[in-house]
Amino acid sequence: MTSPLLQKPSSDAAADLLLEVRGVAKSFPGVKALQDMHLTLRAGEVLALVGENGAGKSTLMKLLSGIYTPDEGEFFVRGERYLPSGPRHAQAMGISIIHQEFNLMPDLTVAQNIFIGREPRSAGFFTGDRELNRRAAELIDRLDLPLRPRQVVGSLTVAKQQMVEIAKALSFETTRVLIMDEPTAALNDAEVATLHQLIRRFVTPETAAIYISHKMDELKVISDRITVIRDGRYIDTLQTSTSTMKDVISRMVGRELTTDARPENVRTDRPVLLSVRGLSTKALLKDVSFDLREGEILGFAGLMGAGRTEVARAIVGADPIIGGAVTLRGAPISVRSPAEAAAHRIGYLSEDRKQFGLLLSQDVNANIGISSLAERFSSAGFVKDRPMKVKSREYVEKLRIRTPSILQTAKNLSGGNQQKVVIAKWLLKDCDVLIFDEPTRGIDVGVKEEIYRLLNELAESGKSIIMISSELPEVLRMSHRIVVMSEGRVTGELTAAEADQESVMHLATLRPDENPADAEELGLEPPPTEPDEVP
Amino acid sequence: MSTAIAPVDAGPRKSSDLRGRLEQLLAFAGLIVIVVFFAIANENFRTFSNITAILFSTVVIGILALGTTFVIITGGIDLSIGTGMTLCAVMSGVFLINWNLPLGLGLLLTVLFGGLIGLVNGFNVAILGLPPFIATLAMMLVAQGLALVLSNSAPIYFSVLPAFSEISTGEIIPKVPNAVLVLLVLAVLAAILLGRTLFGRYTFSIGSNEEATELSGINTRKWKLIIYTVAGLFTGIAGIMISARLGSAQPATGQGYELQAIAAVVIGGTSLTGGKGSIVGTVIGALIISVLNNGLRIMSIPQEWQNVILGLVILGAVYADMARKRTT
Amino acid sequence: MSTAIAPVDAGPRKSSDLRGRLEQLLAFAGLIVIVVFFAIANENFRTFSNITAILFSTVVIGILALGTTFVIITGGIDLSIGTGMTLCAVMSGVFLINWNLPLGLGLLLTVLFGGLIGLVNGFNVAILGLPPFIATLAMMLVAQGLALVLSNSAPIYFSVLPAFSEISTGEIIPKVPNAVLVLLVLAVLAAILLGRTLFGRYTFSIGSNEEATELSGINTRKWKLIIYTVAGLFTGIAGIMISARLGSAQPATGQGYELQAIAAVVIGGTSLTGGKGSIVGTVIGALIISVLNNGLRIMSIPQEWQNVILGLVILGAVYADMARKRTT
Amino acid sequence: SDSASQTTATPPPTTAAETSSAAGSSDAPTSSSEATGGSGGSSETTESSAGGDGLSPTSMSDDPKPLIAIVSKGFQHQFWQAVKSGAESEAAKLGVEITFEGPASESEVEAQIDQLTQAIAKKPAALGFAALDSKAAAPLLQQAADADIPVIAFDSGVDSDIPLTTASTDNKAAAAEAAKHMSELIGGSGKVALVVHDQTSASGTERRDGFIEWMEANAPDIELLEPQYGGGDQAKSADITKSIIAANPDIKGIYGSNEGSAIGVVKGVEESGATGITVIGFDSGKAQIDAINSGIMAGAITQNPVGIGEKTVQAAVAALQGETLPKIIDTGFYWYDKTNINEPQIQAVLYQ
Ligand SMILES: Nc1ncnc2c1ncn2[C@@H]1O[C@H](COP(=O)(O)OP(=O)(O)OP(=O)(O)O)[C@@H](O)[C@H]1O
Ligand SMILES: Nc1ncnc2c1ncn2[C@@H]1O[C@H](COP(=O)(O)OP(=O)(O)OP(=O)(O)O)[C@@H](O)[C@H]1O
Ligand SMILES: [Mg+2]
Ligand SMILES: [Mg+2]
Repeated sequence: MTSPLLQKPSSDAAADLLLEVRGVAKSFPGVKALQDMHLTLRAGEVLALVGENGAGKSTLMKLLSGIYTPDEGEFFVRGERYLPSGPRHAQAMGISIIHQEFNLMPDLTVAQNIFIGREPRSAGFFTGDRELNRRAAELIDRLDLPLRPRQVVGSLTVAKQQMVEIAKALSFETTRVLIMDEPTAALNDAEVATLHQLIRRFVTPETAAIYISHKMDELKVISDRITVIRDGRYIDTLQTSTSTMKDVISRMVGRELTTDARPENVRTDRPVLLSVRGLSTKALLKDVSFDLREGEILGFAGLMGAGRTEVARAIVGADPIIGGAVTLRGAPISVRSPAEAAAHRIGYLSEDRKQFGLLLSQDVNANIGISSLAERFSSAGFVKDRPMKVKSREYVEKLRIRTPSILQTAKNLSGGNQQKVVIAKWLLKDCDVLIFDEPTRGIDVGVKEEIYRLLNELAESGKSIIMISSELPEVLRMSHRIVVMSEGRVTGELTAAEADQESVMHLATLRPDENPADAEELGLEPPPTEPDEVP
Repeated sequence: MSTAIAPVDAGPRKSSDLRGRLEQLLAFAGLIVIVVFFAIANENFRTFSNITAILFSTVVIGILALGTTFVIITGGIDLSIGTGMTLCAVMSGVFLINWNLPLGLGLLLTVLFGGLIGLVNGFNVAILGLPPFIATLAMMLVAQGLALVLSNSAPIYFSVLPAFSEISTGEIIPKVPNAVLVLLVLAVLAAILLGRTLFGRYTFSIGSNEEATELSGINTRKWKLIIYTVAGLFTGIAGIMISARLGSAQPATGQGYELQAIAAVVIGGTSLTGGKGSIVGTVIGALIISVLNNGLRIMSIPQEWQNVILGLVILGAVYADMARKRTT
Repeated sequence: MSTAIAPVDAGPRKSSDLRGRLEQLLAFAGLIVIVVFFAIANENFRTFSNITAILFSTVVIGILALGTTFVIITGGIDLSIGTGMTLCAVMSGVFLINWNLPLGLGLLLTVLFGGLIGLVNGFNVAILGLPPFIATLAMMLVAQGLALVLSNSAPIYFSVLPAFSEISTGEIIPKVPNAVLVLLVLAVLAAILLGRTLFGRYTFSIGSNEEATELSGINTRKWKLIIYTVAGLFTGIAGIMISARLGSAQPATGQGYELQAIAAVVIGGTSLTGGKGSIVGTVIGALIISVLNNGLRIMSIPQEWQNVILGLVILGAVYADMARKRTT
Repeated sequence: SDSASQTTATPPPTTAAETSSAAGSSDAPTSSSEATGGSGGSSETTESSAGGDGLSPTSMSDDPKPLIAIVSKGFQHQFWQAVKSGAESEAAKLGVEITFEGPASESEVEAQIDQLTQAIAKKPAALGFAALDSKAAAPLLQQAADADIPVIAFDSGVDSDIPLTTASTDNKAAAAEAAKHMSELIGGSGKVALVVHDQTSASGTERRDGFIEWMEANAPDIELLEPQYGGGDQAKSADITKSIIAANPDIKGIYGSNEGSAIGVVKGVEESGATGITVIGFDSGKAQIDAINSGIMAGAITQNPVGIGEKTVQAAVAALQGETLPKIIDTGFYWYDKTNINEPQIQAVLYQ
């Protein structure tokens, strides 16, 4: 078929077209990541790019920045043919890309990361650190980000690292095209709003942005047009204003999706399985208490840095605690390591899949099996490979993990599929308490539903789940009860019936007035400077 | 491509298995090229007795390399294997000659002593959290000193115990020194350990991402302790093999063996950053080194040139292997 | 708000700088404890001449360690510095004695020759993509062989060139051998290079995340080439310093120096996995080793025990340093 | 550098005719005479005749030159290079081919065994061998004997009946000679230190023990410090020497047991700025000769490494001719100092 895009652009249209992708194809061993891909980006617009996990979105972005070279097809920038030789070339052409996987140097500071390769110099060879930090401070100030120039990036949370990436991309004066690959995967609603503001400020009649996301709600808010791809092929481009999300999703997954209703019944009749009392840590947590019942999904809501992750890590013994007690089925337990937690059948899925979740250099099979190897797939210390592989394949199918085989190296999977692998690992291990920290981060809508279904099934079968999520709709939809945290404390607990956006956000932004010192420690601005803008 | 869905599942699996095997076979390529070159260049090289001589000379380094493969796959390093081996050799002398223990018991204690060295390394690395380089460097120095102290700086001779030397130089299979069999058996054992057991799986996953492994509910400290201990057991066996070969425990040898063993492991394709490696590779790496040494000597290359050529050939072999992997 | 920006910005910076400096000062802790111990235990230790003797004995290892700090911060390793130094020493003999070049030119060529060794390492690592361990191990062997070949396996004496020895043993400052000054100057230079220049910044960046650095538009290959070359320049200087001290180029020494230099770097807190490290740390690491060696000898500890104690003290010092960092 | 030495079954040192005649100076191998029984008076004549005339160049011309594979205890160091050059020049003279190999240090017993294995695999006409540890080499020597390859031991004895002869010096006696001179030079009392190159190899232990034993027996007023080991590395030996001087400001004499140790001691004394310390070395080399000429070193013991190499090849060729060889060929050792260093017979055994 001849798409209008394939016609030679008229000179008028060429001025309008900032970026064009024509008939691009790219294969990896065993995978056709892209075939006959098309895309046009007009000046002054935000183009959303959506597709299921593994559809080829990130691959396209890597082609655009010259990290990969296309097997077929060509690119045009403002009507000129463009064959990127590398990131530097892309940048010179005015294209800035925030990749899905962070490209940060954890041992360098925020300022050093932002201006890497463009350091202000003195006497040619010496670094002008004063100037560097001044510029970084200026930029951070302008973008209103909760960062400090001299913070070491490796010590920042995922969300803040994402902000460093954003600051870096926006620090180029010459950027005409800003491409963001799932920039909000690690951000909560407030930060998403800030980012959208930044994007709106960035987009002028001369510039444009490509925005990749799995969060359907924000497409409506931020994009002008939506390009849908499926299985590496161009499917359609829709005007955001004239289409519904249903249209988008059905093109994405090629079928209609049904959504289950949110749970209504509070399971007060069930016995308490895990009880946490007065949990405190040196860094952040103060007197955190809550109960988790059998068969319950307990949501944890809060702003970034509220301490939800830290609660989870403390419970499984990944971080030391300085006070508090945890009881399991009424008996006090002392968990000093994740291995001990696993022995008590408590599992933790980390929010940071790259650092704490995946064995990147191992294959899918090894990643899915690692937690359950000892108790389910071994005898006398020997691994029973066959049943292990059968199970792996089963989960690959169930979660629709897009991979040529279970022996594919995890590193070569798309971001969303990596996340699915980590989830499969914990679904396979027979845990009584599962703590899922941002489980659907980077996962497409279709599979999200599948995961929700699996979580509900688990709960039905009597397992207890703690679900930490920065996506409020998800928390509201899935949880029987919701614990809300702010600055290391529990500020409230809501049942599914009581909870809505407003009530949760109110609790999440409640600030314990008596200790500004804590806020300082977290690198947050003191309370008065951050108005409660969300409700 | 689109022939059918049914074979798609079985097909790629089998073919990738086959490809994997082919790759392993091809990994021999560098080694085979070198062997063929020497075999053509010099008739004395291709005699049966010279082949066994090459294998024999691979034994000690090979055993050390086997054990340290596990450590390197975790992303660690073990510098103590060279002098640790020497200390174990001295201990075998202490057990068998000074204390006059029965052969079997003496051997067992020696191997366990090696395990103890490894355990201490493991404790320092896994429990105290010291960098493996420092922990094992310290052990290297300590073992070196203790070997001299415990032997009074003099070799301990096993002349009264001919059975001991038989472990290395005896020939259960005619014309093949037992040492070669020991290496073979240990290599098979190590391959099973690495490829088929939980121990092996956890070795890989610790090397791939220790924090993720820990958060997957695996007691990484415990396993690292075990991994270093296993490396120590191999050190103990190497100590026995070298003193059995020499008929004496030489308290001053050993330094430098660690580098050769690590080199064998790395030439064999195991990555020092962890997460990747194989026993077959390690054996090939060890063989490459000893074939080169042997061949260059047999060809009477002047000794000052031998190292130069050795270095260049190692570069070439590893580069060729990498280039091959890149193209497939 | 706007008025407050200046002090707010300056405030934390100063305090963190101060804390950083305090930390570095505390990193001396291990060293200071050791020094104080020996000073109390033995009065001969604390003489001025013994202090300069310690510094003097640190020079060669120290210079090698300085250069290799850069390589290690990138996550690499350089095993060729020991025999590379020897080869450079031989080359200084070839230039100054055999070819009879003027002193300045000879020295310059020697340093550049060291740079050439580093450049070849850098080429193998950065351009061919060989693992640094293999690339520099091969260079270690090649350099060892070439040193023998180029010197005809005999020392080259500098007796006819007393000015050459002055580089090391002369005393511009009375009672302080020039070698110590050379080390000092090089340490300051290296510290500036690492801390204040783009070169240093990219060294850290590559070690922290090479891919991300590359994606940030930095030519990591070029910089790695330069980094290994710089390490080679230090090797060349070390070659001059050792032959100036001995008054001859000894073609058979050098092996083992690389391990000592790397140990100094790692004891100084530089991580072998890259991204972290400091020149001050390296200097402290080198001093810890030579103070221990000197002190143990001064106290007439039997030599076989010296290594045992050396190993234990290194363990202790590094452990204490880590524990301190954990609590602060 | 590393150096010469000896093994467990040391043949008694002999005063071979050649030795005494070569060292015309009164300082020549004196101490060895007392230990000698008189085992090998005839040795010199036998072997020299064997070497000299046995092979006429014509007799060899059609065949490829016979190969004599020599495996020594070292390779890189000056002492072994001198042995090698002696062997090479003699081989050229006699029309044979040689290979010369040795491990990197004298502690690498296994590496030497590998080298010996490969030397035999080359099917040489004869084998020259200096054992780091004779017991370890025993099976290989048997293999050589079974293959009718004549074996000539050199530098130190091989504890076995297989070698036809041994060309060597007595390290212990040589070290005792050094001790005797040290005692004389410092007047029989005071502190003396030893910087030894190796604490396990035969050459290291014998040069240490020979020195200590003589002192204990003959110089009761001399206080010997704990020996320190510098691996023959000049820089390390220099650092050790400075530590010794710092710890013992009243030190009277220091003995360095091989070339590297001796030069290290010289450097250490120079760098520390101490005066009045008597330094005695071992082996030769330019730096030692310079140090003796300049007076920093009082004197040194040297063996005859070039001679060892020559005699080894001579003996091997003689064996190929089917001649009988004496059990021992003593290559002698010599005391040299400022007074006799320029005498031709001393110059003949020194290497630069
Ligand atoms: N380096 C690689 N080697 C092999 N396969 C790869 C590689 N990179 C990507 N792929 C494959 O290409 C396909 C497309 O991946 P891509 O990362 O572009 O997906 P995506 O649309 O960004 O998905 P997600 O939403 O999960 O991020 C996937 O099947 C992935 O496994
Ligand atoms: N500025 C900072 N520097 C270092 N560590 C920080 C900083 N801010 C937060 N942290 C760490 O982050 C954790 C607190 O945030 P945590 O991730 O637990 O919150 P969360 O509610 O899960 O938020 P998120 O949405 O970011 O996951 C603590 O471990 C804390 O030490
Ligand atoms: Mg993606
Ligand atoms: Mg979190």
